[in-house]
Amino acid sequence: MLKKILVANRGEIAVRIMRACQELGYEAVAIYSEADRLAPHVRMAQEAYLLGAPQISESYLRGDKIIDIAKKCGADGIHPGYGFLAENADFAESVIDAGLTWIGPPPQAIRLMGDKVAAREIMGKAGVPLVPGVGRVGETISDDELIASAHELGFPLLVKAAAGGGGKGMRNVYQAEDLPGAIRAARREAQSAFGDDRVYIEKLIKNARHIEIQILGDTHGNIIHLGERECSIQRRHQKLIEESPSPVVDEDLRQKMGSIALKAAKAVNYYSAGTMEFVLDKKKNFYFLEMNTRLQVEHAITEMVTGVDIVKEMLRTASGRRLRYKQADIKVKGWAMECRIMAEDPANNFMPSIGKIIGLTNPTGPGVRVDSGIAYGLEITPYYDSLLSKLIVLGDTRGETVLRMRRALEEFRITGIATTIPLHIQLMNSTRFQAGQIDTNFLEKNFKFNQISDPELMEVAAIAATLLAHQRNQRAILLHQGGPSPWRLYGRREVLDRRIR
Amino acid sequence: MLKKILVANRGEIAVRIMRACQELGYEAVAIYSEADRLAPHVRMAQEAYLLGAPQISESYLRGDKIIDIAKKCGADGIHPGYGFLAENADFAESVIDAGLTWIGPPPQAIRLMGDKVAAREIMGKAGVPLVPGVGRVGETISDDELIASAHELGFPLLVKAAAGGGGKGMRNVYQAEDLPGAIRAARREAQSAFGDDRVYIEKLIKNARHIEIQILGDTHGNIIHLGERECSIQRRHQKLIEESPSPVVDEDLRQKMGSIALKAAKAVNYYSAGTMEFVLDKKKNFYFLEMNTRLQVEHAITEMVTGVDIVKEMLRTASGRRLRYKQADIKVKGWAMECRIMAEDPANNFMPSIGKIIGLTNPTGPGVRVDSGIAYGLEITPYYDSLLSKLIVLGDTRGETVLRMRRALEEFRITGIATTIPLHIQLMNSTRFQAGQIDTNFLEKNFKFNQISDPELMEVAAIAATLLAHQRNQRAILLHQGGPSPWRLYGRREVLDRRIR
Amino acid sequence: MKYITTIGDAKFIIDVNHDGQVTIDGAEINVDMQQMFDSTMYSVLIDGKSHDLRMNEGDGVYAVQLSGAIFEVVVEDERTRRLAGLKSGATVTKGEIIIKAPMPGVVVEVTVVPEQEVAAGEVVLILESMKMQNEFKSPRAGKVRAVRVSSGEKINQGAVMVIIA
Amino acid sequence: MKYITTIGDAKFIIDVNHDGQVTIDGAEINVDMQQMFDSTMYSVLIDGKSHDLRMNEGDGVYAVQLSGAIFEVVVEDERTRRLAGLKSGATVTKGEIIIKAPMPGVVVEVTVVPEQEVAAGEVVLILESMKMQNEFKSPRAGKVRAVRVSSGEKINQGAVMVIIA
Repeated sequence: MLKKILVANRGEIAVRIMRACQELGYEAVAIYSEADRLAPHVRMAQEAYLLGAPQISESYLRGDKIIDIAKKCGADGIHPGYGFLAENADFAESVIDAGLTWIGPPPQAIRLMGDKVAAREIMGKAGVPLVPGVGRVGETISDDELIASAHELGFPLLVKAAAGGGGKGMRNVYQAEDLPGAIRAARREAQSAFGDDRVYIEKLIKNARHIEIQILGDTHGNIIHLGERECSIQRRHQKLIEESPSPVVDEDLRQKMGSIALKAAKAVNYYSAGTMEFVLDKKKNFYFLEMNTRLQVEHAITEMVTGVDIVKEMLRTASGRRLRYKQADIKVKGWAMECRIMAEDPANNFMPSIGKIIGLTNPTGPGVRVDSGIAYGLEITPYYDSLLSKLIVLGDTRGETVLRMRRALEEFRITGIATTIPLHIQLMNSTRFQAGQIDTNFLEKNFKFNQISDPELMEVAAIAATLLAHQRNQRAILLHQGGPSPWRLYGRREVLDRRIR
Repeated sequence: MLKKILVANRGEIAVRIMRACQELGYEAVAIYSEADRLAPHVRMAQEAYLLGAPQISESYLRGDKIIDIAKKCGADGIHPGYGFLAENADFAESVIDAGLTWIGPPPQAIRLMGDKVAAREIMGKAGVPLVPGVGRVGETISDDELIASAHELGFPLLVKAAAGGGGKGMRNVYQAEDLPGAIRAARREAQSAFGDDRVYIEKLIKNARHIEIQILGDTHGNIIHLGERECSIQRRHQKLIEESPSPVVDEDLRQKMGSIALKAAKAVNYYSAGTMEFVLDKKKNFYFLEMNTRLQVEHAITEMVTGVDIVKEMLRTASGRRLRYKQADIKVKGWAMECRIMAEDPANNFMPSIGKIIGLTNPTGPGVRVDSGIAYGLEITPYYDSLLSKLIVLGDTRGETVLRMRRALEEFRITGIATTIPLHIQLMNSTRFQAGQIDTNFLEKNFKFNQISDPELMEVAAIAATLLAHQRNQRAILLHQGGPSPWRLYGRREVLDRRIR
Repeated sequence: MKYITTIGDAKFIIDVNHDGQVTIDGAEINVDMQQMFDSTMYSVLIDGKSHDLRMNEGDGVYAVQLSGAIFEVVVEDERTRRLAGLKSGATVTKGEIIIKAPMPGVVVEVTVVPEQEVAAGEVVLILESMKMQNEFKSPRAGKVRAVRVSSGEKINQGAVMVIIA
Repeated sequence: MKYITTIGDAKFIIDVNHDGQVTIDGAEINVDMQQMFDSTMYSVLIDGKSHDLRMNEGDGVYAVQLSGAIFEVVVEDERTRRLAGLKSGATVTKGEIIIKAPMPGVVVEVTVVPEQEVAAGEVVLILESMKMQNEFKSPRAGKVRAVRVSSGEKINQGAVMVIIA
């Protein structure tokens, strides 16, 4: 039985996992970098230990230090969250070798699925449909060879890093002349993100949707799927909005994709939580993309519609307990959607935004859940992923969910930094999005940010800005009139405060 | 069809109702007193109109002004929330006479049930079991007559105001000599709260639980119940914690109480939302207490376990639409609990607390809902009810719910004023509470606040206070050493800031 | 500097030296205390244990709230002890007691009259605020010196209501 | 005082007189604007309509965010117009463009060299921050005057990266 869990992560996912620990009566141990001393995961943990400097290479990627801390403080298990060390098979093995419980899938499955080219091969052998593509296990294919093969495959196509995930090291290529540059860019990004510049190419399925199946298994061979998630709203291969169920997946397709996903998982003797990602074309043919051998960012929407607490099941099954659910217990009820709230400025080409959070109101009320890694007064630093919070909403129908999401987004107030909240509000107002007519190109092809010209809103903005300018004018005039008086000192102080905060 | 709803209330319930409006695509109109200009209900509404001075007699009780505003701004319905004008039958009639939709039960039912003595008579005739008691419809009974009857009934007993509700004008009396004082106190409170000093007496059921049944009906004669809520955790007849289901109500008893409640509701041709309150004794006999002809504070826990959005159903049925549910659709799933977060100081005899909210973190995450009327920077004034927020939690089992509630309470941070959060945390840690061994005397008889002597916590408190005192000492010494230096100015500014905020 | 810190009957000797080293009852501990942005919250790490607490100081007493507990902590060093010695003539058991309104409200009832003898814990006044009636009790036995408010009166925060001598 | 307020092509004449009366394009309106505690949020009531908005000012441009829209609002009165007249020699189309790092990061690649001609919109540099690679483009055509950073270099917020003339 587990009693004390070290959560080898930060931000919203560390908070999420600690909540599950506390609700199961386990103690949670946080690790943190120098930049994260005041972060919520440190404050809510029962224990917290410093790793080192802010850079991830000095902190959250230091598997050796993390295992050392776990042993010293008497933790009996490590949950890696996602990112950082979550899909590092060597780390998982070191955890197990140190006599600790690894709260995740078998290291061998992580290793097999971690190389996307190898994963394609295994999945193909297991009878899982694949996107046509070119790659060879364990080998670097030269740029020239890739370019030659590309002409056989035909355009458009996708250059993908063999290692890693999370949308990094990927490039869409629509015409032959862009291919050499795309290969170079993908290699560069892959090298920087994963230390491995191997890439391969795949046919790009047009008008495709990104559909994935959540898997959950125990160490006794029981494994089930929890239905699908649609994650077609992406920007540069980064998911921004996810929903479950998908507007186009019916019960029949769900069961078909689910059983293929289970077949694939069984091919690598999988247990714990994991996800099979597929592309779904307009004719509802689906093709294996990759497997994520970890808890995913978007797991919460599946929790909302199935009632299964995926993190608690990971914790329970990690200590050898049996899954609490059978396939027949899993019923999708209602409609869940997630918006990822990022520290990025949608009005400025999604430039990352840093600074202090000087105001924060999380939306609440019926059907609203926020999984968040931020707090009032927290400094957002440039060292980590820009995901601040996940806004997750459940409604009876997709229509109710979209309205509820819009209402919750309007309530969500983060001041001090720029966020993607305005983008999400505009997406909820898009009639195409409302109609569920989305694919992975939607955000970049069928939607334009900030094309709002509602005359009433413009008038409000004009009035508000003018009044603020007027107020400042008046104050400036008074400040310049002479020596200090109590009133003027007060005014000056206020100005100062505003500038500082 | 409704399009624009005026919400004749403030605080968390106004916010709750506006969320439902927005999710149904209706516009919400707020009304506010001078004290509430910056309150969340004003900020989230589409329109907002000033009523007058902070005192409720000048603002939220001004039915005439409210109807006037509704007509002028083109609202087509009024939702009264709870408290204020919600159970004022004259106001309901005026709304209807003004050609507006009253989003609540029939005025006649409000009137009949508003007089508790009259309600007892109607319920008795309809075959609903009553607590033995003494009272006469429409008449004042003299103190002497009440005292004489008391000896027939026997002690302990309860003196209750004939008018009003919400636990006001009620006194428990355990021995004859306390009766005259209790009658006087109850009359005084009733006169001040309801302008009516009539009281009656009822036998006090020992070790009783407060169990209530939620009712929901439409104008076509369809009426259903949504199971029970247990509200035994009370202080001075004010509910502090509610849960659904009750730890002692089984399916059999639920159906029995439910059908009695429906019988009672039909006796007054009820529709919209309402609640039948009962006491349940140790032998599981139950007796009618009173009917609340309005939405209740604790409605949200019923929403969590049944999946029915009570406020949306009120809005839908008010415009003549049929109830979306039949009795057979209602299934209780999971366990919900609510803690009322009040601006009261549990360490100081629950003295109301006022001041500015200088820090606010609402708990979030799986299974947590907060219905709140406060915001960062808001001034809590002495004019209104002390309810700040409702923390509502859903879990699979009562055990999970209690653990989740404790976790959420630990995350809940309100600074600037005192709140009941520490009381709730201590209650969640009480083994008797955890075991569900509660009755309406629990809080006052079987639980003692702040008897914590955990040596580790005390050591932490001692260290923290000492370090803060030390820091202040050091700063004071430096401040007294002489002329300003940059460091010292900084220190001085910090001290100033802290005092102001 | 050495402090004598008490919570009720419990007493802790806490030493904070110039390098920031801290000992409690002689045992050295590793403490990292950080004030949060809203100024009354603190994050405290003590030998790796993480505590999030709320702390307010008033009249020299630190009210510390953590994990649902509220502790009243008194911190004394040499200097504060000396000050306490000087002030001791004005403690509750001897001087006048001024009962002030902790918030604006309406006086519901004054249950005492001037010159009346009151027992410790006896109700002297009922004030309504936030829709609640709050009883104010005499903290010790004494005689009512003055009554400054009357029933039905609206009063401001800080208003003197009753004085007991 | 009279203001000429513009959002893109839309122009509003807004007059605020000494009594706080406000007219927009000649029509009188009833406005109540309140700054919230976190200082960049405002609650605005205009003829009863309630708007909750966020507003930041930078370089004389007010960024107003409401209902998911972000508007860049320019407010001019007589005085600011005069100032604008004085400053107009230094606009983007003529002077040097200094591309600074908006946040600390690692330079992934510098895609230009000094003296190179660049087109408007041409990528000059890629900076990695928050695990993302961000491209910096030249806002107009010109010649690279200086490159102050190199690939792999860690730079601080505000560091000058590239200057275009």
